[in-house]
Amino acid sequence: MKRLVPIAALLAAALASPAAVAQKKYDPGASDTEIKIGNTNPYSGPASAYGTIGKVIAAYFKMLNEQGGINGRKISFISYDDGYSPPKTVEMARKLVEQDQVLFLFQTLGTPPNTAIHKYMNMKKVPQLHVATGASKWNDPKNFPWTMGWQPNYHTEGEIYAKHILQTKPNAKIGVLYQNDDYGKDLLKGLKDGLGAKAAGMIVKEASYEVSDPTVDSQIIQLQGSGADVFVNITTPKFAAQAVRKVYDIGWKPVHYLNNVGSSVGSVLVPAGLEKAVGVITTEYLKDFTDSRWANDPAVKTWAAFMKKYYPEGDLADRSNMYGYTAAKTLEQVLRQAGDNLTRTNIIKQAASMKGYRVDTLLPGISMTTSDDDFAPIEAVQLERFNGKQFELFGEVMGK
Amino acid sequence: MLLEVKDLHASYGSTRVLHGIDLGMEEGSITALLGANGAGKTTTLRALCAMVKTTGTVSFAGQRIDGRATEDIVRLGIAHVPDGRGTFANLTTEENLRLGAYVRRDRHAIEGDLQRVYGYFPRLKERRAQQAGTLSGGEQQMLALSRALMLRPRLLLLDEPSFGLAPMIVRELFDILRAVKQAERVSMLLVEQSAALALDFADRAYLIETGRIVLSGTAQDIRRDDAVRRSYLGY
Amino acid sequence: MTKKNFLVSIIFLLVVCALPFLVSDYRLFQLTLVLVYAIALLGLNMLTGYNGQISLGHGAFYAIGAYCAAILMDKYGVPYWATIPLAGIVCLVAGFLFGLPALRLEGLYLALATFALGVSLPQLLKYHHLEKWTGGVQGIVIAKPDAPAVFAQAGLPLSADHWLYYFTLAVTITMFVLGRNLLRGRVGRAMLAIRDNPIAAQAMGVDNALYKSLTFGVSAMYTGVAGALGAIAVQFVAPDSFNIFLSLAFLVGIVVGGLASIPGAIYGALFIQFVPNIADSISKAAPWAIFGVFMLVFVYVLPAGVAGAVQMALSRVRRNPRRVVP
Amino acid sequence: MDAFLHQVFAGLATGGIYASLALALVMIYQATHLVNFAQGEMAMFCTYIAWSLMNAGMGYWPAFLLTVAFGFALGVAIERLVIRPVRHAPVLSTVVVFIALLVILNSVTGWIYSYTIKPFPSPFPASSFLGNRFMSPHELGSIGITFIVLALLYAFFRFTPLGLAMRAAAQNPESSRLVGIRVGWMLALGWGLASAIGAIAGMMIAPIVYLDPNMMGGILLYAFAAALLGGIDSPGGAVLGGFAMGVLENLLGAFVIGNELKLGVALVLIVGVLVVRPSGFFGKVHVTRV
Repeated sequence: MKRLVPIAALLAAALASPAAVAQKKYDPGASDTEIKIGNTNPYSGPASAYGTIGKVIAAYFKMLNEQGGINGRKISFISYDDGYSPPKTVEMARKLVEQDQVLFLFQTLGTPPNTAIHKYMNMKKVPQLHVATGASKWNDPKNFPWTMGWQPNYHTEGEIYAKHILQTKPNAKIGVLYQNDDYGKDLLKGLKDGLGAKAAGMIVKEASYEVSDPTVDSQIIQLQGSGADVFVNITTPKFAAQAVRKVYDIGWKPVHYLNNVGSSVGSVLVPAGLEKAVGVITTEYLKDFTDSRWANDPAVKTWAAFMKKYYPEGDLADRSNMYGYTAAKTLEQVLRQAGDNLTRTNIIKQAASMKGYRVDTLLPGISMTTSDDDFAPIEAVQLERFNGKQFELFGEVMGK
Repeated sequence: MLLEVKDLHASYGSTRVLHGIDLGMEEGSITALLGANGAGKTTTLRALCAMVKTTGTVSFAGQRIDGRATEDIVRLGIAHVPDGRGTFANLTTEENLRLGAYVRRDRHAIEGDLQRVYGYFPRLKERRAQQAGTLSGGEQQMLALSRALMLRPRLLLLDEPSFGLAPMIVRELFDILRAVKQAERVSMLLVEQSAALALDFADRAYLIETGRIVLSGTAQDIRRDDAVRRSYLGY
Repeated sequence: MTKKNFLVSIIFLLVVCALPFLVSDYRLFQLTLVLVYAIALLGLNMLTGYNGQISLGHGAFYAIGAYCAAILMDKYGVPYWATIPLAGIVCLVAGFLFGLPALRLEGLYLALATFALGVSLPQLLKYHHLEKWTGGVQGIVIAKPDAPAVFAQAGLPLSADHWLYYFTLAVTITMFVLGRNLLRGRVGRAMLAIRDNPIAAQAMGVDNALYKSLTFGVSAMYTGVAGALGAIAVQFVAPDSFNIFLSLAFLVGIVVGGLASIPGAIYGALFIQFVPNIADSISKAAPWAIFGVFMLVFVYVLPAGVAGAVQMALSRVRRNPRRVVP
Repeated sequence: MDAFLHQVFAGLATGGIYASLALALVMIYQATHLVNFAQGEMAMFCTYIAWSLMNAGMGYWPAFLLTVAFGFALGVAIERLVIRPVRHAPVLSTVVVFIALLVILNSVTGWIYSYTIKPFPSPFPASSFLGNRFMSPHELGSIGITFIVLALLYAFFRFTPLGLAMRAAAQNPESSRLVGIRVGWMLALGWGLASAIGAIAGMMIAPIVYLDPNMMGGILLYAFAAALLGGIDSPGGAVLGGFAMGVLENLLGAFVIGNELKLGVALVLIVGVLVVRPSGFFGKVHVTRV
């Protein structure tokens, strides 16, 4: 009897697919001609570097609308600036939900801003879809059924580095440099959980830095001084480039794990000096435009063409633009799956029934899978090593 | 006629202080401007240097100067020793003096003038590297006068040099002013409260009351005038 | 308070009380934030406008107040209304203690000391030894209070937003009335005297040191109370909510609103709450730049701040040109 | 011991960064008696101009000189167009104008040049005699340039009549007019020089921290502290203050209280120093007769 249940589930899923639902059902924010989608993004303030994500998503929907929208409905993407300040995020989210009456929020950016509206969105039963943050707490369907993450979370990334260190260098002495905020500490916690009981013994030195520090040179020297022979580098692009350069300049030769956020070839390794980054290991799930390996990859070419046409002032070397584009394509799939049943419950249901869906800008072998108790679309990443010119994949896809 | 003032009005914001005064000075003359407190003596000097809003005409050595900025008027050779002495407190005494010669083209002559001024006021030489703010009232008055002399002015405007000084210091100051009068061939417009002091120094005088010139003439005529004697000379 | 003034403030009060039923909940939330900022700006105005001590770090006291409320509610289950006075007292003490060393600092040096406080406090909140209380980088999520049952029985069901608005309104009114009496009375005159001529004030028997540190304490108390109210309204506190730009926004608020003026705090609060939204609606390219341009325009057009302009307009209307507070 | 030396030299390197910007802050203070919050963003903006010139093919030194000239012009323009209109308003209005300038320059630069970091060339050859194990040639070279600028500045204020006039104009505008100084233009000159020094500082800092719109954000605070620590009206004091800040911050971070509280403790020390010596170590104590 046990074998039958999964087949039944499969049949039900098939039935629930678009073809079966004939009549149109709408929630506020959806109509025959329009789907209203809300977003908050830091266009101003200290995190305005990430403002480009909101802009590239808006450009993608502009293209989508020119191509006839989704099932004949135009996307109206309403995005507000919250300056990465939680009180302003709450205000803007309430304006989107209560005044603009959007169908759902999409790619709201930053862990503190999203935490501020976490309870509110679930109380209002409005989906907080594919939040643009890597914290691990967004994958909690039991308590927060209306909130869903998207990118691989920092905690998993930390675990993967720990797993690889244990496999390759079991008695390593690890030095960690991390940014003193939720992103930095989440990844560090993942590393420690991955190392398990051996964490205390293996990690010889942890050095944190503030975004307002001019350089991380002092921290790098402290880590070298601690005798570490493995360096886990949890930094954002500017500090990643400084760290890669300083490690090379002071003649320290650890096994260098550089986190995904700061591992773009064009905007981190080039400024640091490619020869100084040889041997750096990172995890990746997106194709990096600035990595020559993807030079003539069709998906990357279409992305570049899209950027030139719809978002010309966007910087092709900025990873955020590939990130936003891929997230927008994911949402397009969810909306197509929802068809004419544009209720908020159905949107979440469709988002939570991804079966190995692939966007072509994801690395080969990486796909999105979600279910009723797994609200983390992308959980697999690929380990890569930099050979002085480009990253080379090695080992198999890690994670779910 | 070195200085000619016709129908000069001046006001601070909306309150009018000078109500159309007329004034004239020949080259080389020493003229005193007498009057009680608040009569408009200081305002007159400030009006000449465009430090206050004015209407009416002021001409110096034949040129109209009433529309010009203070800095340009100074360049014509008019030096002003302001009330309160205008000392640059945080600069040294010598720096104050060098500023006096800021606009002069003949840079080489400045060193010579510096020594000449130290000649008049040896005390300033002792204090040359000291912060001007720490000088005594008398010393700051000497500094203000010396700074004005560093410009080698054609007309020297003196605003109550005796203000706040002990009588002995005032006598010393006026003796030096007499020496300057001979040596420098400079005309002076002296604003003073103590009429006696001013009248025996100047050769001509004007009396101003509530913003109007009420009396003018040679120093002797003014001293003999009964009204002046009673209200300003006190005998 | 002339009879006419009294009438005007009564009408103003009625309008303000009726608001919840005229506007949407979202707009009400914005107005609640305006009230919160108004209290903080009144506090800063006391210190900088009335007493002349420039503070570039008042966001720190706002944060201390917010964290007091959040920790008391989250860890010790203190009812929300009780956290307001407690936060006020904590900040009064914090302000007074910070005021003491500040006594020896004038103008720029005090500005730097407070700027340093404003910059280093968020880092302190993330310190791992304090994580047990402050929740470290994750911050603290707190519940929004519901309207007390008595209203529901009285047949007047108030939503949480309505109740929060009225609660904040009540606190704001008490703080403003207290402030007005303080500033209009002897203490206010002493503060102004210290600002305009500290040496003369001292010569006339004003104990500068005591007044200056007391002003610092009271100003911090006001800002702390505002922080507590803000935390309850937003239901979340995190180090990122209190960065240095919050302190700079407060300074912009009192200057644009009008220095040394009580209504100025309200105008300033409206400015820092709504102008960024307007800037955002104008363009996504560089909304911060537009906010900057708004700041420049307000400072040029209204050198004495909005309150100064209103006072000038009123006095011209009443034809008795009252002294415009600088 | 080696680690200690490393930290001290790294501290001198970052200290050099603070010192160069602190010099610009002191310069603007001497001309205007105000500390300009937007000084960092002005320096950053000028550095982007240099980057654009070099991107368009211009050599390093021509671009360097052109940028310094641009910086001077920018400073004069800001004084004439933005600062003069508020010269009669209360002092805090000017502080708000500075904040507005900071926000505008940061946001506009981010919009034009995007936020991805850009490498910035260094005038010093990579492996010259200057470099040693502890400091890169550029770090040593930029400290050298900072001292050259300091010397020029010292000479300018000490020996040129223009420098003396500028100090006089800032202190006593009315008396300055009475000796013929065009006070308005002195302010513009002060802003121009400060902005030019800022541009030099920017071009020295960018190769170390990489060029991005938020490059100067954190540095401004330390430069502000360095200037006041050394004495806000003494260029030499500001430079020494900068180095003290850099070394102090590193040693505290590495050996005493760890990196988490480095910022807070460094600043508490500053306030402590100021409480003891309100006008900084080398600042002239101003005696005013009441």
